[in-house]
Amino acid sequence: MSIMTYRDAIRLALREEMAQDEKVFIIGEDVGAFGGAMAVTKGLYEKFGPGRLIDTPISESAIIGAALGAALTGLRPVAEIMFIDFTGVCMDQIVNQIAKVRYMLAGQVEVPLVIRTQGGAGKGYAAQHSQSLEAWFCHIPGLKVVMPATPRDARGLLKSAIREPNPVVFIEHKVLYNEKGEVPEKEELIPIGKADIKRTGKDVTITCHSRQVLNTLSAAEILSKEDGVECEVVDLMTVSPLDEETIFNSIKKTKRLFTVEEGYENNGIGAEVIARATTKIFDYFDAPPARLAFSNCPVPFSKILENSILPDTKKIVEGVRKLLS
Amino acid sequence: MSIMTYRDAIRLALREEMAQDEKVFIIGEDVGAFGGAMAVTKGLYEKFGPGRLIDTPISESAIIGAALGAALTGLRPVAEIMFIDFTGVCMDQIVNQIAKVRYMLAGQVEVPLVIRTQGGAGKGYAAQHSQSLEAWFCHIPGLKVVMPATPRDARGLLKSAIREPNPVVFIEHKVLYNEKGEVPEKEELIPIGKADIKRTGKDVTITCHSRQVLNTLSAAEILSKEDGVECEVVDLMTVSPLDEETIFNSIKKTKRLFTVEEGYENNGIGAEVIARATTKIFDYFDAPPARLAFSNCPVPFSKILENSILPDTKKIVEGVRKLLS
Amino acid sequence: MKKMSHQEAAELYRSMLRIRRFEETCHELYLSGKIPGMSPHLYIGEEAVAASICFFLNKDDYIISTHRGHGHCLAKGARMDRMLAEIMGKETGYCKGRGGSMHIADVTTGNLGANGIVAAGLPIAVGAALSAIYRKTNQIAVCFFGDAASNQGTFHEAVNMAAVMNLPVLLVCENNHYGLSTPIKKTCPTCNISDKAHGYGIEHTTCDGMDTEVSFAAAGEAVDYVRDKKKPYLIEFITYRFLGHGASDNRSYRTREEEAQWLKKCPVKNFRKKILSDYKIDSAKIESLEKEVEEEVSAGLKFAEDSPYPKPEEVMENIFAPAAPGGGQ
Amino acid sequence: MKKMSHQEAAELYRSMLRIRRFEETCHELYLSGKIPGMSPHLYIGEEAVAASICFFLNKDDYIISTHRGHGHCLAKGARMDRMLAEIMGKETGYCKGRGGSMHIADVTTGNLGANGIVAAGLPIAVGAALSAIYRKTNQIAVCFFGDAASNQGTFHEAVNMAAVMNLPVLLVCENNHYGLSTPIKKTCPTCNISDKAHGYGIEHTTCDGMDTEVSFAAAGEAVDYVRDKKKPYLIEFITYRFLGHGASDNRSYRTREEEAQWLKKCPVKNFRKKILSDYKIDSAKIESLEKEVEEEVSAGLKFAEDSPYPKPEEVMENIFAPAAPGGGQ
Ligand SMILES: Cc1ncc(C[n+]2csc(CCOP(=O)(O)OP(=O)(O)O)c2C)c(N)n1
Ligand SMILES: Cc1ncc(C[n+]2csc(CCOP(=O)(O)OP(=O)(O)O)c2C)c(N)n1
Ligand SMILES: [Mg+2]
Ligand SMILES: [Mg+2]
Repeated sequence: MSIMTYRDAIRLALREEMAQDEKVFIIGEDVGAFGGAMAVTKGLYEKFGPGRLIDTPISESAIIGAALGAALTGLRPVAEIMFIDFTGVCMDQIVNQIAKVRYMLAGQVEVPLVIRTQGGAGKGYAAQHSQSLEAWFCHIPGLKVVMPATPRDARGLLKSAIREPNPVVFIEHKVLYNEKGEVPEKEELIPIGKADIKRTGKDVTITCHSRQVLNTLSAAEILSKEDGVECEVVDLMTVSPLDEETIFNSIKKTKRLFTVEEGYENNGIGAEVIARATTKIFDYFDAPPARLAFSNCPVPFSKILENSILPDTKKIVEGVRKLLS
Repeated sequence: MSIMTYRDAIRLALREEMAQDEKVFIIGEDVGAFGGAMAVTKGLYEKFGPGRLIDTPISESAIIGAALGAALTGLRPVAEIMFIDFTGVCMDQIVNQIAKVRYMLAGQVEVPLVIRTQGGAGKGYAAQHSQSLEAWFCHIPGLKVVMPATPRDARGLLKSAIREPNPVVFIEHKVLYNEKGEVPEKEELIPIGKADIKRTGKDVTITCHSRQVLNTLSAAEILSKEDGVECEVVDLMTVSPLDEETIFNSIKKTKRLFTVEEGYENNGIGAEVIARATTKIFDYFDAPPARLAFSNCPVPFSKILENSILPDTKKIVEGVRKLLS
Repeated sequence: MKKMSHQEAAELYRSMLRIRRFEETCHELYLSGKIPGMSPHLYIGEEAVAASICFFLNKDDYIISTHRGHGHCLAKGARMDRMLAEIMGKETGYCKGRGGSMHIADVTTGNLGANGIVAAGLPIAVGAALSAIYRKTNQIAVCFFGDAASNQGTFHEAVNMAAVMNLPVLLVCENNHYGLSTPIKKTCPTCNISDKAHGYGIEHTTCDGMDTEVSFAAAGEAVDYVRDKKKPYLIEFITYRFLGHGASDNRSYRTREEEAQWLKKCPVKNFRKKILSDYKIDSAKIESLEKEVEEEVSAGLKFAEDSPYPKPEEVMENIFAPAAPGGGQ
Repeated sequence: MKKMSHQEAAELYRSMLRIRRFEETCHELYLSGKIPGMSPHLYIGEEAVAASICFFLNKDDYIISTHRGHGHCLAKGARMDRMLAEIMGKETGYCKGRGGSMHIADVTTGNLGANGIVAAGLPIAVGAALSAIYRKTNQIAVCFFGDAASNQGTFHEAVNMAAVMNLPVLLVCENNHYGLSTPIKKTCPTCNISDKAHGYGIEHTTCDGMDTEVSFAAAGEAVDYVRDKKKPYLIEFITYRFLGHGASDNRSYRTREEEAQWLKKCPVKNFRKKILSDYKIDSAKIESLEKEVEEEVSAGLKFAEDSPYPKPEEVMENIFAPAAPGGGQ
């Protein structure tokens, strides 16, 4: 094991996959010598050169479309969209082209393509640079949506994403880049489509993903110490397709469900998890499910406002207490 | 009352509002002399002229952006996007600009703007012309999303939408345009944000919207006749913000919830309705909620395939029977 | 100017005739209710474009097509029978009935897909061209698009990217003067799509798409340029769609006189005359070629009509490719 | 060429200096941790552009700004105090702390908003221009955008629409040679943004944005053209941002020598010299003007620092306007 940041772990996955498969390349804005707006690709240009780190104009539709064209013709592009908020300018390419082309052509093609982007609030970046739009992509058949919380998961999941024969929207979290954690020395592939139980517990199941996994783990610690409540923390890791089995097994055990996410509440990940669980394993529930999400409000700039509606450890603790009361 | 088609009722609303407020104008592709790809604006050009029916290039981002610029400066644009599927090329303008500008400017501006578009499957239009993407817009704070099922509702809701000081995504259904129904002679405004109980019943609440209201009503008829089951059909009409009060009151009475929609199942309207109801009025439920939606699959071209995964009367009847069994 | 041999002229005529007869067949099928869904967008009148361009392409060159895509698909080498089956929603179609007219493609002949979203194919073609460079092949990518598609932002981004990256992509604008009902003069300030190439600093030309010899020569030069120089090139064909945008379009936005003028320029009829006169191909040869095309149509029709519909229980197949450890491609 | 009066020269200098001093203040505030969130994108080096353009605008003319928007906001007439309060996330800011640097705007002086999405403002400006025509006013709309923004599809759609509809919109390109780290030569084939105007058939010019007199004259002509002809016009200013894209940008993508060359062209310093020499404004007058600006800065700072933060319980306000029967606007 070595200790490294989330950023470094992502870079490690990119470096490993680029080294082992020359069909893998990176395309996006400022990803080359500059190393990316989030400094994720830093150093890769020196190693792999401009042919495999392709700087583009500010043309997100062309970036995504070009990645699709390359994927259809034998390559394995990793396209970077600087902020998930910017997918608004290239949604058509993602959802009407990439997500559907294999189906529309009845399997004549494969689309091995990763869109790396980052989302999340908490840094005072205001309404157009702080969103968590994963629910949009989960709504669309044909896309897999992966959101790691730890350096180890980020590296293992990104490697799997790059090897997938299907399009993966890989969403990083801007607040996590400097978070450190253990990453195995040897190669590790973490499967897409599987959730990970980050803490076991018998009293309540908490589903979460990305940065909120960290908050949930802190909350679980507090609840254990202060309330004697044992939370089972299910890190969804892949938010689409959901790992129903792991989620359901946990709920069957704890009989309670609390969902946490950083996206807007309406039609979010929590809504889907709750709908699946209540429609399919209703009888296991001993209490109403509850959810915590970003309020249905654009992300305000001022920190005091942003924090007031952003899920955090305290709000999770309170929410779980209320659920259990 | 006069009998008219859904198409004519929408046109009536446009004509009435354009006549009573000269700030109202229409902008979009082929909306002028041609009368729109769905023939909705037919005849308006002759009455109001090219200044108020503005034909544009195939530039959806510019259409929506221009509508926003006009709304910010005192006009009340009604922008037409030919198919809801095409919002992929102008999502940024809708969700990052229109939906957020009032909030970002802390109320310095109002955005009285309607985006008229149409969605829905059932006509063999395949994967890029058959989607029901309302959930995308419901996910974004700052937008109201309205989806009428009948000519009367279409006219009354569109009139309210045009008078709203806020952006409204008004989604018509391509299969409904030729459906006929009664429309009052005199002006009627139907409030945005209110659901409508289209049939009362005591055994199960069915929430639905747009074309699926018609299928649900047929199913309710069959269930009443053949099973003696009385469904309460709640036409959501406004899918965001949801009319929780009406939905919850119905569930409190029937103790059962079945949701129907034509959008993809994941993170759809049903997910949100179920999540709200189970988190907030769990104890009223006598049976697990159930949902029926378009499967998580791109819309296939061949009718036999499309029909196999498109909600219809038969599937609603079966679903409700299963829920009640 | 690139000259045609007799052999080439006959081949080109066959390619154009195949498109014409295929489209006429679709039109009849649609009117008689045998094609479900949206009216197919027919290519009648524009045959010289696809036929000329594809004439110069290798099998492994890529094309990206549009909502008006039957002509491109055929010219690049697809079979009529499987295309008709697709358009009728049958399991034997190229897309097993999942795609239909608007998403028809035979990937084995290098067609990466038609598209229901105007201009969406352009960046995909740019990516295929990038891929050719990356993989060090000699392939080029061709993207067909309409005059009105050039007003979409995606067009701009794609052409600009191709230009700055020096990618071997041939941008083929089918300027038929209309985007649905809207005449080009209402949407393009200069009415000349290739003017737009100027800002990207790429080579471009505009040619008469109704004159088959002119189209052929221009297409040949364009393809050579892209392959040799490994640079983008924009070629605009001035053409006309003889029918409506779709079958229900009554063409209220243009006059019958205007149409009559263009019908006189029918590329199929005129080129037939030409090959009889200038290329001295004897009429027996032409007639036998025409008979072959007729036979292809009727065999295709029979194949499509006899084919089964897809099985509903297989509807969810091919959303995702099965993941193979180590990657699937 | 439009000539400046002494009075105008002094006014223009004040406008530029206000921007310079405001931005320097922001830079310090950010480095000392007093501005939360993303580093503001500063306008230092580009002052002549906003100052020249806005000089010729009426209060009721519209501007649409960018992520690098402080200069536009100030030049159009906003107050420093409320701007600083906004950037510090205070309730007294123009956007009550909801917007911050990237969404700053004072609507009362005609600023319809900065924007965090590159090129997103262009169609909005087109709509404001359309509205002016619709309402039969004499207003024009001005859209500022960067060199790199011209690679975004939205730019293309907006300019084309303005051109075909003949709308009074002035497209002001701030060509500072970079989009974040990427030099214009990697993203724009001709390196000249105004070349792109050609395809839209609109008038355009490129001018030296570091030379204040040149900028002033070009801006005046451009504004007059748009107002008189009711047509779009693209004006490109060749300029340079003296600092990084944001504060954390170490400018590894350009040399210190390149920067030194441009620093010599500092519009504020050079124009100060010019008004002393050519316009014979006496130095006492300039110094008093400079003192006024300093006072505006310090008063603004004090105002902003003393202002309260927003109240969390009001966070959900202003998502929607309250609906009034009969419509609200
Ligand atoms: C983004 C988008 N906007 C609108 C449409 C609807 N539409 C389909 S074809 C068409 C006209 C296209 O015109 P052109 O590009 O000139 O091609 P043509 O039909 O003339 O061959 C329109 C408006 C669409 N499919 N996609
Ligand atoms: C659609 C979109 N893509 C990318 C970004 C990230 N971004 C913000 S500013 C910028 C550079 C813009 O360059 P330019 O338009 O030349 O303006 P400048 O910063 O030089 O003033 C980039 C890439 C964004 N905000 N929006
Ligand atoms: Mg056309
Ligand atoms: Mg720049």
